[in-house]
Amino acid sequence: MTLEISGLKAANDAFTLGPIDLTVDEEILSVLGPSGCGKTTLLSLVAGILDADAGTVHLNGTDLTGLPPEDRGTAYVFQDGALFPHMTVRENVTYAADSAAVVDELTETLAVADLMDRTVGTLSGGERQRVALARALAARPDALLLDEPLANLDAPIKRRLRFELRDFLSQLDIPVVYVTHDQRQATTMGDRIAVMRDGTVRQAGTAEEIFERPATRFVAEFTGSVNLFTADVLDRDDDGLCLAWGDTVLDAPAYGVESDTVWFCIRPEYVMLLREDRPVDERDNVLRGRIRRRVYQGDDYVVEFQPDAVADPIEIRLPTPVYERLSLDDRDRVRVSLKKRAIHVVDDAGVRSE
Amino acid sequence: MTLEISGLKAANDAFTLGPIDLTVDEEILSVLGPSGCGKTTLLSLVAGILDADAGTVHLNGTDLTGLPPEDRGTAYVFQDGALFPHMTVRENVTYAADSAAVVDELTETLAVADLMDRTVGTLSGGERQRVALARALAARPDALLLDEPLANLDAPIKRRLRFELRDFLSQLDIPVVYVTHDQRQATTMGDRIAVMRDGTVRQAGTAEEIFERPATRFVAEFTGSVNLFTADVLDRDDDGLCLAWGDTVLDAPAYGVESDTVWFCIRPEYVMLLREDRPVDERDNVLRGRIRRRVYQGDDYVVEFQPDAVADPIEIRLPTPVYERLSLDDRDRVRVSLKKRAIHVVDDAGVRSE
Amino acid sequence: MFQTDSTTETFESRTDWYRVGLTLGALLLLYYLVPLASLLLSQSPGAVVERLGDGYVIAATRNSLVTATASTLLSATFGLPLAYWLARTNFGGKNAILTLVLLPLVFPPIVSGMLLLQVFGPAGLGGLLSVEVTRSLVGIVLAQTFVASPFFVVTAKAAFESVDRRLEYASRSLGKDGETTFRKVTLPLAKPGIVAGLTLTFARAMGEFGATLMLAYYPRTLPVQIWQSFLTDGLDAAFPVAVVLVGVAVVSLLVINALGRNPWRGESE
Amino acid sequence: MFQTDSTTETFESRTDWYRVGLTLGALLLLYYLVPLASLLLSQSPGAVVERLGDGYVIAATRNSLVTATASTLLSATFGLPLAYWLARTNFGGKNAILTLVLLPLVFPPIVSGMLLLQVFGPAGLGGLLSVEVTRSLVGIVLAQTFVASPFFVVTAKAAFESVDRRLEYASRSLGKDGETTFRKVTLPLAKPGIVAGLTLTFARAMGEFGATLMLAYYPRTLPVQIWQSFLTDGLDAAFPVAVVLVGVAVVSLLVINALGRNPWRGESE
Repeated sequence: MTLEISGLKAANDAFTLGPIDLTVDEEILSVLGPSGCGKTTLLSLVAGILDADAGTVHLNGTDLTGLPPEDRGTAYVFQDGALFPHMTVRENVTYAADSAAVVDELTETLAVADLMDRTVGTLSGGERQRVALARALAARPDALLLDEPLANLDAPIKRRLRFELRDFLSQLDIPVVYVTHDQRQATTMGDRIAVMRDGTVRQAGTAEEIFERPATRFVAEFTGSVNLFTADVLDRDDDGLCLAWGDTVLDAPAYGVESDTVWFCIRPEYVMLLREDRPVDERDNVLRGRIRRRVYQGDDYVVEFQPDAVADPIEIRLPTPVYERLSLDDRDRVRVSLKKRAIHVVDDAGVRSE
Repeated sequence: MTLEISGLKAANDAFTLGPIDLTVDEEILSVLGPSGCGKTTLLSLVAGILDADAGTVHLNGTDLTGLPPEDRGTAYVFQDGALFPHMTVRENVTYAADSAAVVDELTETLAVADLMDRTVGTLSGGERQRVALARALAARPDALLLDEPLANLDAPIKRRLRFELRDFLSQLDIPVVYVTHDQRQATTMGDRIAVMRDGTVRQAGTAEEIFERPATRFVAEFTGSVNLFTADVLDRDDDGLCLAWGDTVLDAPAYGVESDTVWFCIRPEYVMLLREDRPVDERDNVLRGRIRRRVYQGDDYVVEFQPDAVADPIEIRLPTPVYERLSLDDRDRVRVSLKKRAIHVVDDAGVRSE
Repeated sequence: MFQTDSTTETFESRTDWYRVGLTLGALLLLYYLVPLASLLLSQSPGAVVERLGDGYVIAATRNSLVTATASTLLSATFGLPLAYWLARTNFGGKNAILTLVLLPLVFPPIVSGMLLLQVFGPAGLGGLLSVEVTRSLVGIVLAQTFVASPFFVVTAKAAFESVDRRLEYASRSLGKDGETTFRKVTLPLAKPGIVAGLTLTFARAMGEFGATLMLAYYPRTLPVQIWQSFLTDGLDAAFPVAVVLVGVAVVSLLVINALGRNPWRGESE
Repeated sequence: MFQTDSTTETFESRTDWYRVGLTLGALLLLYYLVPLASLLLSQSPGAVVERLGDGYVIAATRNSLVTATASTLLSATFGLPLAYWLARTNFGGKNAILTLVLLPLVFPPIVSGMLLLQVFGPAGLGGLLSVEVTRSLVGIVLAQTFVASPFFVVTAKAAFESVDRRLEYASRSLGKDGETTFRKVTLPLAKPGIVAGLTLTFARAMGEFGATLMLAYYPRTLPVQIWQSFLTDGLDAAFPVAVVLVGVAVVSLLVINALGRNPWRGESE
């Protein structure tokens, strides 16, 4: 089964979406983007809740254009579940089911069998989402659309459900579109990720591709590559670029970059803080500088490093045990390595498109 | 200046808060808890928006009980800023200011000087929050109450503002109460953290205390200690406990534990995956087992490890570069070390209180 | 920041302001309350009960109940689709149509009656179709429907608007068509507001006087009978009939309250 | 999941259902529209203008404008604090008080007039205080205020409820007392709804007939004059007066629309 979105466009006074082209096979596609980027509008267009101005949506070869929502076979799970408040859990789940066996199987799998006679108001956030999912799947949809299903849940439940949901959804043999603004959820849930901004898809690919080789500055920033700098190209060969950054020179991997000024980024967890005793290999882009700020975040430390040679500070993330082992609180002068293969240069197309 | 909350209680049909005792000096206290735990109710009681049933709030020695909100000197910053929509930014900020100089200084510091003639509707989420903060401080409050000020912002802005806000708030010489459900924000912003659940404070202390030595199972789970297990005490001496966990035996630090069965936890970033070539020191609680699941989260990997000797799986968090260096995808049998000092045993009081 | 003096001052002025406001509000409530109380107190129950059995009171009550029920059913039948459409459409001319619905609400009923008389009376459609409108229950129903049905449309529209649209979308994305969704999701959820709208409409129809007076003075409904009794025998004769009418109004409001969802009361409750 | 046949079938049935609903709604709209159109079409503008200059029309218009303005101002003065209190209180007896406010709305105006006559007439407070209520503008104002002021209270209450309470809390936590907060935050934000409430109240007061008829037949207001003209000279004499009255109703609704915030219209817009 395949969901094919081609040239999809919609506009109202305030906002223009598209054109959007996406193909979702029997997999989970995460759609990641900030609030107002058009994620929910995209789902609504696919589900037939909104009408597109142009473009088509095909599901298993059938053109859905003009079909009302009930004839599309696309089940939509809303952020808070949108359970019918005047029905019990059982009535919600059986609402669209064609056989009792399906209901029994789904409620068993999603662990909501014990809740069947409860009213909707008494459910917790996590239970609500599982019931909503059971209800959606009871209609035997040909595609499943999920709109931030975990957004309103508390951290521990969110963490647990994220993994459970991933296992469950990846067993379904239908296209699943999972919309979220949360980088972690997008990565955990999605076989592939599409990053949206201002109504268009800026990059689509596997999580690794997007996080390690963001196509645009926006994608880099939104996926947590907070160290994003501009530098001049001194020299280029097949093997890589030589960048002049402030008063220092960096080796970076070669990309199809032609301009003389480039943007490059490095994720904060890839910046290496070098131990005092470790010999320095200057080819590893070693910078000297001082620590400007250390912030404990519970599971890790964020260290702001000010290189001597450059005005821009670099953010470094260290897991708590690593930080403790480094005893950074005893010193403020450190050396840092920006390994060549950890540096990503945003190519010209990515810069122009913004 | 000091904000003292003593024995504060309030109840309505659905919810009981308190008794709560907290003292906030010229510092930032983060109040961390899941939705519905009473965080916002607590702020409302301090601000005089709600009336307490019992207990007192003192600010600089003045008893605030019975005073209307306008006479308390406690400025309240709401989640979305609650800016007056019929006023410009300038009118909002000068609304309660007693001098133009204060307004100029604050708008300069908070970088909203350029927005002064804009209407509220045109502001972005981050601008809105800075204006709300400027407006609150223009009233020269004796205490500042912030209710999830960053909750509605997108990830990159949230990350940036978190550090900026921290620097700004810690310069104020007044008590600041910062309410959030987000573990990271609580840790970054707060000099101290109070963890709430079901209307009461379950633990208060520095971030390190709370994250590394959670007092209850709830605090452990809510702050991300997802590896939470029960074990039997085999032996105890001054130096530590010897725990029987499944078919294995663990060394754990000594606490004031008297029961024969205990709960212990270890944060996923403290679990050490051992390299193949590393010699095994059995005193480091080494477990053998296999990897059940590997999930890429963008900035790190979550690995689910199934020890041979125990039924409970253990969650391990590895920064992406570490994960890559370990080449876990080539093998599924690994050894793991739960270092003694990384294990935290929840004492009896913490278990009984839940 | 606090000086005891200024704090006290603030308290004082706040108290003054509160007191004036509460006094004004209480006076208005008193103004609503006193006439009602006077009705209940001035009538000896015996006298009321005695009159209740009179043939003309029974006839008027029957006429009122029959016509008000018919008007309410007509309002529901024609008003429900209109209310739903108004609640859900984004059509540009919506405001013009809503104004048209509100017109009979702010229209003087007597003018409404005149207009209806012209359109449906002997000189208009009634004459054309040979239906006697001016001296029949049909005329009363026409007058009541014109005056009372906007209450239903406005209230039902608010009830439909309070139904989360996403519940309808959810139902349809589960494969249920618009009609099923309306019957099984929208209507049950809007029911309290719709019942309240029916109650208001019924009460308004029961009390309709101005338009009925113009269009169909006879057969007499309760308000017309009150007027007639007042003209012939004065206030004392009119009061027992009024008690019946007031009883209906109060029962209507009690039903609305019992349903716990008064559409006039806003979402915050 | 899709078979072409069943899809078509669903479409057909949906279309039927839509068509029936839209037809019913359109008929109701037509029922509101036709009388209004007939008024505008049946009168030759010349005849209307000619009558407009007559002394009794001018007198009635003046009486109506003076009394309706006075009633609206009274409703605002007494109703504003009540509306605010109702919007903000959690007082347990709130529902009872709200029912009391709604009572005059569903009350037949003719009964209201009777009750007011008893309380304020020669046999009641009027006689006691030697104020002539039954043949004076005072009586008209009393009748109009009783009937029309609930519109103001209900609408202003909805307007106050639409003002985010957190904005008031924010203002007070900035050190501004309740009165300042009300003047600078609540009132400006509620203004559109309050103006709409004033408009509705004014329109209702202009059109008041039943209660005025009972309490103060003279000096005549426009609705009473319409009735009088109808009784003496028939429909044709009453129509020009009606045109004046309808003009006021339409202008009122236009003002509401221009303010863009019709309290009857719900939050979704």
